[in-house]
Amino acid sequence: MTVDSATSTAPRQGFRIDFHIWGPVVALLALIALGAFLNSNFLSYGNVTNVLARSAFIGIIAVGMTFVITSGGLDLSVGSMAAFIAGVMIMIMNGLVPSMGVGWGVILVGMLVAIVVGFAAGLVNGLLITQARIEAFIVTLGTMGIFRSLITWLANGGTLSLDYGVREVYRPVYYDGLLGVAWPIIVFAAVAILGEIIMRKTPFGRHCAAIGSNEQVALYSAVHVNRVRLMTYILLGILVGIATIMYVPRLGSASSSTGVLWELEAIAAVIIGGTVLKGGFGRVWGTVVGVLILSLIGNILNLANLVSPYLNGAIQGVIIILAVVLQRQKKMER
Amino acid sequence: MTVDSATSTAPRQGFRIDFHIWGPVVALLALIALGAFLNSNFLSYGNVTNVLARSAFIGIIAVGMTFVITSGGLDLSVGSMAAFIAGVMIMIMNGLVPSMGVGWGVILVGMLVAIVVGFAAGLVNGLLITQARIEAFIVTLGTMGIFRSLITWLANGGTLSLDYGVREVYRPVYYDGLLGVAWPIIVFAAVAILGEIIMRKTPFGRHCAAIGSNEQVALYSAVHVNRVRLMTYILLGILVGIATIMYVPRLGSASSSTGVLWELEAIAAVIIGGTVLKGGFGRVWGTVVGVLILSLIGNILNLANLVSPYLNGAIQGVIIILAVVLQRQKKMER
Amino acid sequence: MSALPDKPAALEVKDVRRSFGPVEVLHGVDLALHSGEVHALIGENGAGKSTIMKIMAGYLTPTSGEVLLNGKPVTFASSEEAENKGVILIHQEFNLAEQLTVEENIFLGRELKRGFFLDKKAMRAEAARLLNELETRVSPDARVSDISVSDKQMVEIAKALSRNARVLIMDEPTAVLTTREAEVLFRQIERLKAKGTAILYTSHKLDEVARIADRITVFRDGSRVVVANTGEMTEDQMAQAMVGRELSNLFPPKVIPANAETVLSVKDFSVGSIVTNASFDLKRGEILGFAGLVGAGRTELMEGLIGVRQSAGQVEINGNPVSISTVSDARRAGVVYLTEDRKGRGLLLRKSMRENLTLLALNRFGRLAIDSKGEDKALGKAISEFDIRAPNRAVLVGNLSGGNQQKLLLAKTMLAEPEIVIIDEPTRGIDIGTKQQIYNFIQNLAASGKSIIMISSEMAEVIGLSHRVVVMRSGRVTGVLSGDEINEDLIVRHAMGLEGKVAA
Amino acid sequence: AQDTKVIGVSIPAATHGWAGGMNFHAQQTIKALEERYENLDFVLSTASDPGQQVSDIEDMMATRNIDALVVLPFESEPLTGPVQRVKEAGKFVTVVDRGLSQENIEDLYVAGDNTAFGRVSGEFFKQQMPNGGKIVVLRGIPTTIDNERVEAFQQAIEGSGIEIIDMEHGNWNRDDAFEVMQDFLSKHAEINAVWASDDDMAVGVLEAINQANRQDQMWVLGGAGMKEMIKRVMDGDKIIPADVTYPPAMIGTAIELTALRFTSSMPMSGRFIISSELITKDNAEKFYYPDSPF
Ligand SMILES: Nc1ncnc2c1ncn2[C@@H]1O[C@H](COP(=O)(O)OP(=O)(O)OP(=O)(O)O)[C@@H](O)[C@H]1O
Ligand SMILES: Nc1ncnc2c1ncn2[C@@H]1O[C@H](COP(=O)(O)OP(=O)(O)OP(=O)(O)O)[C@@H](O)[C@H]1O
Ligand SMILES: [Mg+2]
Ligand SMILES: [Mg+2]
Repeated sequence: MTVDSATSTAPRQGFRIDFHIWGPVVALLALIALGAFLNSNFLSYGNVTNVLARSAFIGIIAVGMTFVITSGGLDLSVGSMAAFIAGVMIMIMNGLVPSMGVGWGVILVGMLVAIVVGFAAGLVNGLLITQARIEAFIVTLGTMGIFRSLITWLANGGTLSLDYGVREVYRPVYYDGLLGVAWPIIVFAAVAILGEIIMRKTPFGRHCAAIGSNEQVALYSAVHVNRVRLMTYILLGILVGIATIMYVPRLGSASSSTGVLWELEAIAAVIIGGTVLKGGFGRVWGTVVGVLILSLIGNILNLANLVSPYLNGAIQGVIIILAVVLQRQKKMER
Repeated sequence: MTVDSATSTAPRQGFRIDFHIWGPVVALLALIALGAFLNSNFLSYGNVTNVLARSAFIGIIAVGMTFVITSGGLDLSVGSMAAFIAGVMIMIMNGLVPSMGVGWGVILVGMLVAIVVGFAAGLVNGLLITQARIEAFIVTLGTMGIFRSLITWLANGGTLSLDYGVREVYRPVYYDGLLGVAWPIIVFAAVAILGEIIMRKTPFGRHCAAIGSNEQVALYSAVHVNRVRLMTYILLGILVGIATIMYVPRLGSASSSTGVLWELEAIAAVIIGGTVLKGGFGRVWGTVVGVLILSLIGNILNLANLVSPYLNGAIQGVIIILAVVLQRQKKMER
Repeated sequence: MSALPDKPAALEVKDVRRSFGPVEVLHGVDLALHSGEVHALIGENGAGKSTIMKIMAGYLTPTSGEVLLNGKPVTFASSEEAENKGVILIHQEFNLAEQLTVEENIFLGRELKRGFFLDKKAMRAEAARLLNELETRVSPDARVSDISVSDKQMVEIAKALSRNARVLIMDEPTAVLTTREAEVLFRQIERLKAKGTAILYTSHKLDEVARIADRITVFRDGSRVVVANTGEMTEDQMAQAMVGRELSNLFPPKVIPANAETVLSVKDFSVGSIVTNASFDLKRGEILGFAGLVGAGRTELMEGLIGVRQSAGQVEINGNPVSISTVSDARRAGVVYLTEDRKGRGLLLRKSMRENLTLLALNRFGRLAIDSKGEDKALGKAISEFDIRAPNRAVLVGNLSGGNQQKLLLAKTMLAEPEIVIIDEPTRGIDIGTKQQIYNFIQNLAASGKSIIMISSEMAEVIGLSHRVVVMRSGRVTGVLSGDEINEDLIVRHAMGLEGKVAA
Repeated sequence: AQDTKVIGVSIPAATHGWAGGMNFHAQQTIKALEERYENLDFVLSTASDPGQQVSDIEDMMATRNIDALVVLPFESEPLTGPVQRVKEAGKFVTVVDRGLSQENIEDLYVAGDNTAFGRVSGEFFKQQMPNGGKIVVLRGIPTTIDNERVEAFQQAIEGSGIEIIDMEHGNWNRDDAFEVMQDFLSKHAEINAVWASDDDMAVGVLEAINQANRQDQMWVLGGAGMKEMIKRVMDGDKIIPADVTYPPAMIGTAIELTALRFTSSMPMSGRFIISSELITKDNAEKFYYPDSPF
């Protein structure tokens, strides 16, 4: 697969639309058109806000995942990690209420905890992968089980709920916004823009792509392969923490079913966006488009009336495949 | 990742145990020792039969997955595919009972159906990957949703059950055996041995590794890249069919929860066994060891009383990581 | 020989054009190969040699024009079809699956079978026989990723020989071979020629061409400029036809610095089990050649020095002990290394020239954000300074011609502005015109006070350029030559270990 | 001493709220009983799919020498055979909640009543909306249980003029329910009530309604008796007028009854069906256990 696409990106080939680049965008536009056609409320402020805000969690995580995948890695643990972080955050905030009282103080501590725990979780993944040199798939499959178990255990099998008072103070972080734009959307946009800049404009982004392309070449070119790789996992961990900060005020709870399959969704978004699964090439804006495509599919399925809701998954599957058909790899030039 | 491991297999380096090769075996032996230590019944005929027989489903699938991964592919759809095949098989067998009566005739038709549907499902995956040239991750993520949806729809959200009479006739296929060895074990062993032979002794196996190692080189060396790749998916589909043939008599039913996460388990087994996730190198015997390791972890967790069953997943995760630590990639010899 | 038989050419192309995107790189070329002849194709880097060879062997289709096999027009749908008709190409770039063994690579796509199964015994025996014939000692069971560059080339050759060619096309087969290995190859070529095989062959080593070719075709900028029988052209004339100007004095005059201080001092340096107790000094403004047979451990020594291999020993730079454990430590200490393995360790083939050029020296283009304007400027400078010929700036490096990749690699290394440059095989695959430019460049670099270590398997290069020469054998330094001692005889004697005993 | 009896307990893992509560009660009961009776040992295993549950039961038989099995089948069909084999081996079998697909295998059957759950819910809707109205329904994970509940619900509201204008799976999950409800609210200008059919889903549904500021336009009926919901019923919250029980504690009852078989001379057998009850403001106190995790 890597071979074919190599010959295909010869630029300035004429005025045809380069589907390899614009495929995801075309797919997204098609979905939007479909949604608008199926339901007149689709483009309403309310629905657009809903879709964008709920994309934020996966979106923030997927931006981090883009870096991990670009540098040739993978992280299956993010969904469980989010659940675990949410659990720890809620427990600590609840624990602090008696001493600190209800207010932003507690919430800020909670946010800090989320980021620190995310950092630590990413560090653990990253160290196991770079220092113990275990295949990323296995490490993160393992930590996925571990985080999931820990949250189940912390919640005693049930649900951890945030203290009611704190919740009321914290709620606006999900539901309110600035100038009519909800906070999760703002944060997602900020993360995405920053991610895009880091990927394209900084040595770090360049190094990620170099490592994913050819680790040896990177090594011989004075790239700190292990350090950069470790940093991608830490970055992802921190972003999972940020995603969790936006998630907790939404329902104010965490349980063993929080974040299930987020990892798959995040990875799918990254790849739909055009990042190469085997590493070497990544684009954050593509990931954002991928996330929106996935969210829209769910939204459209809910807005439209299908023969049977049992078939939602099938339609979802078909659309995912179709979305990528557009940017499929060209046949090798001969 | 591939780079490091490449330099490490310099052959005949002395008399040290080469953990890169024997790591999984050592991990398996350690688990067996642990099991025997925890419970005296662990090595009993009954328990050994149970563990081996229940490994058979994932095992048979994982053997096929080894070929797919070795040639640089991936298949996330196998779990859903198994559920779908089981559903179709049961519906057809139930449908035939009125006309054909209860007996081996119906069951043989059912088996044939399983293999044909498996073949077709693999063909669909393979064609989308090789002909439409869509990333394997996306294709099989899509078909995973599609198969899962279809079984849910076929079962009307509930469970499809095999006709009671047929079930009674069919049951021995899982529960009986030959000379005290249960049929699933025999079939698994046969598939594994055949797989190992195909991987090591036939051009097909070699071509898989070549394609996974460098597609262009394979193409230039007159390897029919697309055909071989397509065949790996078809082979996997057929093996999923065979696994389903062994699975249906065990539970006699299929539902939307059948085969959930089998794909992850199969892929994990393949990688624990030492096959390289990015392709180029695969070993079937390693996969068998990987499958046994995963089954044993579950079995051992049932042997002992843990602090909390909520922590099962954590222990599982730790053991999976530990099992692979042994064969971790050496640092480049410098 | 020059009286060509009436028999149609074994393989011929007529008026072939080929474009990549909007750029045409072959402008209607003709070329005929006859059975039993060795035909050399020469030309500058990027002249289109590899492209025409790929077209002849079915790897690329011509945009227009025809290919004739034994006088009959053919269109090869794939390289496999060409191969089935006896047309085999040995690629300029390695075409081996790294994770597979030597034997697996040799027989890839053509496995010998017994019934359904692989006949491993027969394949191993045959592989061993082929390698033996090529006097290559690598084991058929070795993984390709573990063997040296020149061994890989021999494996490629063995792979081609196993295919029973009627037309054998070789794209710079000797670029990574030493003289001795090249001799082995030439003997094989003679043998095949006697059997009636038609051989097309490129090389930038013109002495080789003069020696073994029967006829010569010269390409310039995608067109054929000369066809001649070998006797009709001198090496100088060949060079002139290629480059379009006269080439005098390949090597610039040596300017040996007097009483320069030592900038690098290496003592008792060992790398793994490959290099043992190597010691040498490098002076400011000096070009220090490293000679030795393949496998002498020169590459490993340098890789140890720059921290990509584990090493032990003392290294002093400007009199201060340094400890270098990563490439960026080395860069910070002013030492950079240009690898001999362009494809595996040098360049990202699927990235553009710009990203490749600045990767090593990225810290010079802004810590926080990359200054892409600066990068573009640097690329412009590199393109003109190193005469890199690319269809456009955005081309993927993997699509550059081999020689131009090498130039880019050189530019990349120099961009780090090192005080000490270690160059491993600097002119591998580079045309004679550019070689001269590179030699001048190296000489100027030294003259400006930088210090250079040059590993080369081309004796002429070592002799013509080096101020002093370190000779290695089996991981040990066997001699350091200077002045008049720098001659082929002494170097070879040290490299073979004949002189070492005396010196010790 | 007396010889020790081993009771195996096999239940689905805590993958959603109700199952979590059930896991909690199972562990609590086991802890209490182990303290109370020296000669009783328990083996608890939780499964994440039917296949694993069968494996767990096989393991209990092969390696733990259980004398009795308490099983809450993940699904009825696949567990029927394996549980039957346990019975045939002469063990005491208690089946909880989900009946096996063949009768008379188990010695003891303790269960909720999914049909009643749907019916009670439906009847409440009928009573609340005598003149009919438009409702949306959130369904659970596609399973037989969910089918039984929804069918009973639909039967109960038949002919009442209540129209189900939309129905979608929220998978007994708060997040999924939240998103589905958000979309229902975008799609339908008029919704008079929501059958969330589960208290976890009700949590998500309520958030979505709050966000859309349509609290005054509809009310929500959950189910299963989560303490937070019961509290709101008790407090007379308009939007949560009632709840319907489906107590996860039934597993505890089942384990205790099974234990009695070995600790007393009582002949234990029979069927205990714990019907679903409607919780309203009037009787909510009775169902409120603030210490339970669910
Ligand atoms: N796939 C491709 N896409 C775009 N340009 C290409 C491609 N392959 C070759 N070219 C261009 O065609 C020209 C001729 O390249 P070719 O490899 O034939 O040169 P060459 O004569 O073999 O040079 P060298 O001596 O350096 O190997 C070069 O400018 C090269 O960049
Ligand atoms: N990755 C590796 N693993 C094991 N052995 C290696 C590896 N790379 C090189 N070697 C061995 O180390 C020795 C020296 O290698 P190398 O051929 O690079 O030496 P050199 O003097 O640089 O020769 P050259 O002229 O080919 O550059 C050889 O015996 C070679 O086979
Ligand atoms: Mg070339
Ligand atoms: Mg070398």
